[in-house]
Amino acid sequence: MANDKNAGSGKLGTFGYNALALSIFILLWTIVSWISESLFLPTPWTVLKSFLDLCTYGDVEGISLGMHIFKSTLRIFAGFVAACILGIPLGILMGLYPRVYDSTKSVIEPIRFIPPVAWIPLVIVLLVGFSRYAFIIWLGAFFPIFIGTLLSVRSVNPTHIDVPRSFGAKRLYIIRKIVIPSTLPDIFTGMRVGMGIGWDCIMAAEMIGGENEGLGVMILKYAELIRIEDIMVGMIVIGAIGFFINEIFIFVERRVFKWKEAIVIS
Amino acid sequence: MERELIDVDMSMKFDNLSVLEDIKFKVHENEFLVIVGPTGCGKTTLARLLGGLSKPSSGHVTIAGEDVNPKIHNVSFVFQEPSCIPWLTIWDDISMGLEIKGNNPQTAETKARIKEVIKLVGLDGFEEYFPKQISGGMKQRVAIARAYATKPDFLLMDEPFGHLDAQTRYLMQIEIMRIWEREKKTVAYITNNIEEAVYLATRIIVLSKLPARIKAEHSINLPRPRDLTGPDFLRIRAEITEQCEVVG
Amino acid sequence: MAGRKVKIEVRNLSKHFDDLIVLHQMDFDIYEGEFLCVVGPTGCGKTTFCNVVTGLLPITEGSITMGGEKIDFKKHNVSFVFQEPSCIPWRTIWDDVKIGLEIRKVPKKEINERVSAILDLTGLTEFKDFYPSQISAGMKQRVVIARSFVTEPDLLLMDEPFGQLDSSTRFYIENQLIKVWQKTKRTIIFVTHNLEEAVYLSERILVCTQKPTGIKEEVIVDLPHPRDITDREFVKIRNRVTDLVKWW
Amino acid sequence: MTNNYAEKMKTMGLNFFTLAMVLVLWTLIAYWQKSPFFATPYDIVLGFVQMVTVGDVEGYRLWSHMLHSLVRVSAGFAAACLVGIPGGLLLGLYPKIYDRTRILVEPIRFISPIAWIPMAIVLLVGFSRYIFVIWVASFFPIFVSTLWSVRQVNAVYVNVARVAGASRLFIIRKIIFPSILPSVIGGMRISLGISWMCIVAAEMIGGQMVGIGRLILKSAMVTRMDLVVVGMISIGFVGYATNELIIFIEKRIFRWRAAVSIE
Repeated sequence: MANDKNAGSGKLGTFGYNALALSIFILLWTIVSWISESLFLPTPWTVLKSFLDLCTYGDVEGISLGMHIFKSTLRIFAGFVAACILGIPLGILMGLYPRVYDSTKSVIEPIRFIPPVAWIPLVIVLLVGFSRYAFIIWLGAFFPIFIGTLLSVRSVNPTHIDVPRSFGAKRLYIIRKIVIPSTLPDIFTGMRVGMGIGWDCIMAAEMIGGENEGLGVMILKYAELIRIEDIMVGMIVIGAIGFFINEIFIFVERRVFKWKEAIVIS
Repeated sequence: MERELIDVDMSMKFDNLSVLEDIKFKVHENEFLVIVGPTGCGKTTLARLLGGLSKPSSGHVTIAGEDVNPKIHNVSFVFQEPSCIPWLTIWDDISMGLEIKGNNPQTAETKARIKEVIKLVGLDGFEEYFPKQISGGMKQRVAIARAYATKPDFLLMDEPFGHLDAQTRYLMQIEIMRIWEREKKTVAYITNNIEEAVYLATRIIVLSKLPARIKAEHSINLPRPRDLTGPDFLRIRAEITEQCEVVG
Repeated sequence: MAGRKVKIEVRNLSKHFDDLIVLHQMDFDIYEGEFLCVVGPTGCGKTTFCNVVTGLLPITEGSITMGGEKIDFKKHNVSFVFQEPSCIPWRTIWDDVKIGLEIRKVPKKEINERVSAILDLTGLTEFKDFYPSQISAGMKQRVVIARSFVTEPDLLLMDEPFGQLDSSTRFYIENQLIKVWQKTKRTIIFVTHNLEEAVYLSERILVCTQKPTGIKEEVIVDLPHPRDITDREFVKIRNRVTDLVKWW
Repeated sequence: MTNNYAEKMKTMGLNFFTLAMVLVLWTLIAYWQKSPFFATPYDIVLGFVQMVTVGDVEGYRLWSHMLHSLVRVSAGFAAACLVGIPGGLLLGLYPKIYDRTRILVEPIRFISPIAWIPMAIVLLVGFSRYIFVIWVASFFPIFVSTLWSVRQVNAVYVNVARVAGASRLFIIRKIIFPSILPSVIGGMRISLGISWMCIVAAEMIGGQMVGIGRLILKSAMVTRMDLVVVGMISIGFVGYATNELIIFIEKRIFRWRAAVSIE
């Protein structure tokens, strides 16, 4: 019992130390940048000011930060949903009929190893506007989801399949009641990984892709102007959105998969 | 002797590896048949054949003259591996067999049956728990309850307590005897534990090492509950131990 | 028993976890070269007892001394056989067995001699280059026994080492353990909840009470090895211990 | 055994068949389309020959692009291993340090490594730009997997050594290190995959005219679709080869994990 108390105070302590670490970091940052007075090392307060300016006045072309965020998330969302719609059923199907996958490996595997970012120039030539981005995200998110689902279907615990079989259950019943629930956590993990890669891809696609809106192109614009504080704002926003999306996944996983022994999160 | 329910006469090969050779026996109604054999002698293969989960490479396993098939016959299986479905609560897990057998899990009748078996194995109050929240012994109780719920004509248990520690195992043996004496069922129970076999069985079949053949058969007529240290018990146990080749 | 030299003195040993008293004023001696079994109900703090004796956990009260000195495994030569499988997966059997000698910086030549000798004695020589993933559970426990004896420990503690084995494998390994013990004459404390195992192995049994664990009684087992579980004297002692424990 | 062999041959045959079907279909569509944007497999072979013998529009040959990309990735990856593995080990052994300073490390993890490219362009020049981006990309998977696996070392193995009187250094060297190695290498494989993606992006944006990423982009600019595809296949191949290399090393080192059992 006293252990519990300890854990409680420990947690509070950890929180306190973290706050302390952050304060010291910001203080050091401020001092160093004041002393150096370098163009390349803005103070935290300059960064904050840039953030507020970006929100209210917009960037050099007058496009507000909100608009950039909106465009990026919209693209991500479209590509990601497409990847789920295709990747999950295909993964389940090919997991159930391993021979189909084994026989088409020669076509699927090479594509898997081409980084999705390498498709960007091809996509620029072949597609226009929104579809460019959606396609790249789709490509980036598809393989983790597809492969995650496929491997998971293949590794369903055989005893769990035998249980309904021993009662004489039909194939469809086994798929619905055993295969799908047991793969669901892995599908989710695949989705989380796919989302992460999709997020990397959208950055690259926006930097290369030609449009003026999107977080990726925004930070690249500021790189050309050598405005570090604005790049930092962009990166922090990117990190925050990535973190937020990841938290949503973890929240849903904890909720839906209460039955799991322990969810390893990293 | 009561009516013969199951007739076994078969051999099993995997590619060129012969696992079961000339296995020939009958199971009588309401009998508690225990099959013992050394580790790795193909006991699980035999269990799967008896439950209709796989087909023999030659010969037959029949119930009332028909090849055993879980889609037709009312057979239940208790697996050696922990078999609770992790994403189902105890209640849902137990209702699974009934649902497959065509009972609507929402009807009062089905619910009453589930309640009854949960009570039978002493799990009342744990209906809404997930497998990760209960102990190994309780998980095996769930598996037993699930098997009993469908009122099977034939109940197969493949080393159901192999993963439990000695004390839990002992308690579960008493439990399974209590349940069997209340709801007489035809049981085939497979184990490598000779003490357990002598404690439970009305009849014991001893298998040899791989490829497994039937080595001996014993009828056990000791009064129940059996005394693990009674002279007759120890004599039979020693005799069977002798017959079972001990493996390093 | 009285004439033997005392090896370890346990005086007034208590262990508390916050408010929970797990071990309560245990008082006993262990003789040189003795095979001592400690039995008690599941969950009575046997594992805590082992951890305290080896010094993995600190003592709340009392003392454990070997030759007048407090036990410290950097100084004394203590071996421990854990309840859970403890073969190190990335070491071959040979490398696993030699780990204790490696830690003590024994010269290479002597390591080779001692490891070969113990592998011979436990019948593992032909498996010396195997990894744990390639051998059976029974063999893994034999590796652990070899690993514990090879350092020629002043004290060997075994915490339910055979709990996870099936009965025929267990008998086989128990016989091997007795053989090794008779040859090396090490002092062994063997903790178990299996009474038959205790009577089969030991010279003396300490029967523990339910939590907080204390010592209820001491039973001398004065039978020659190898012992026969159906022998009348054996059954008598077993029943006596069972009466003392009355835990199932 | 014989059965298994026949099965393998059949799968291989089917694989050839699907691949051939895709190539034929591709050729047919390309001919039918007659578009400059749609290179036939034959064009790609010609493009490949050109890349090997003559080079791209600026005369850089394929091996030179590959070599540059490979050197950049290797340098950044090696730097990430050098910092990530000891760092993860240290913070895994002293979990309090990490728990108390998490707030400084964690947020950076969620910034996409590609978002560092503009920063690298501003702050660094030439080769170091690429190395920095690859370092950022591969550091976190290696660092985090090392850190977590140290925390999850099975206590029994540590106790085996402790009871025998082992020193702290012995436990780290002989127990902790081998036990975390599989996850560390797993983390390295993930890192490598991300690195190959980031190097392509970095090369496309980064300014130097050589590197596979650059080859793809500049060929696209002049609508040489055959060279674009040659570039894509090359990067896929290099990524595949390095991945296989790690798998090969894994199999070598981790023989003890073999699932083969004589039970």
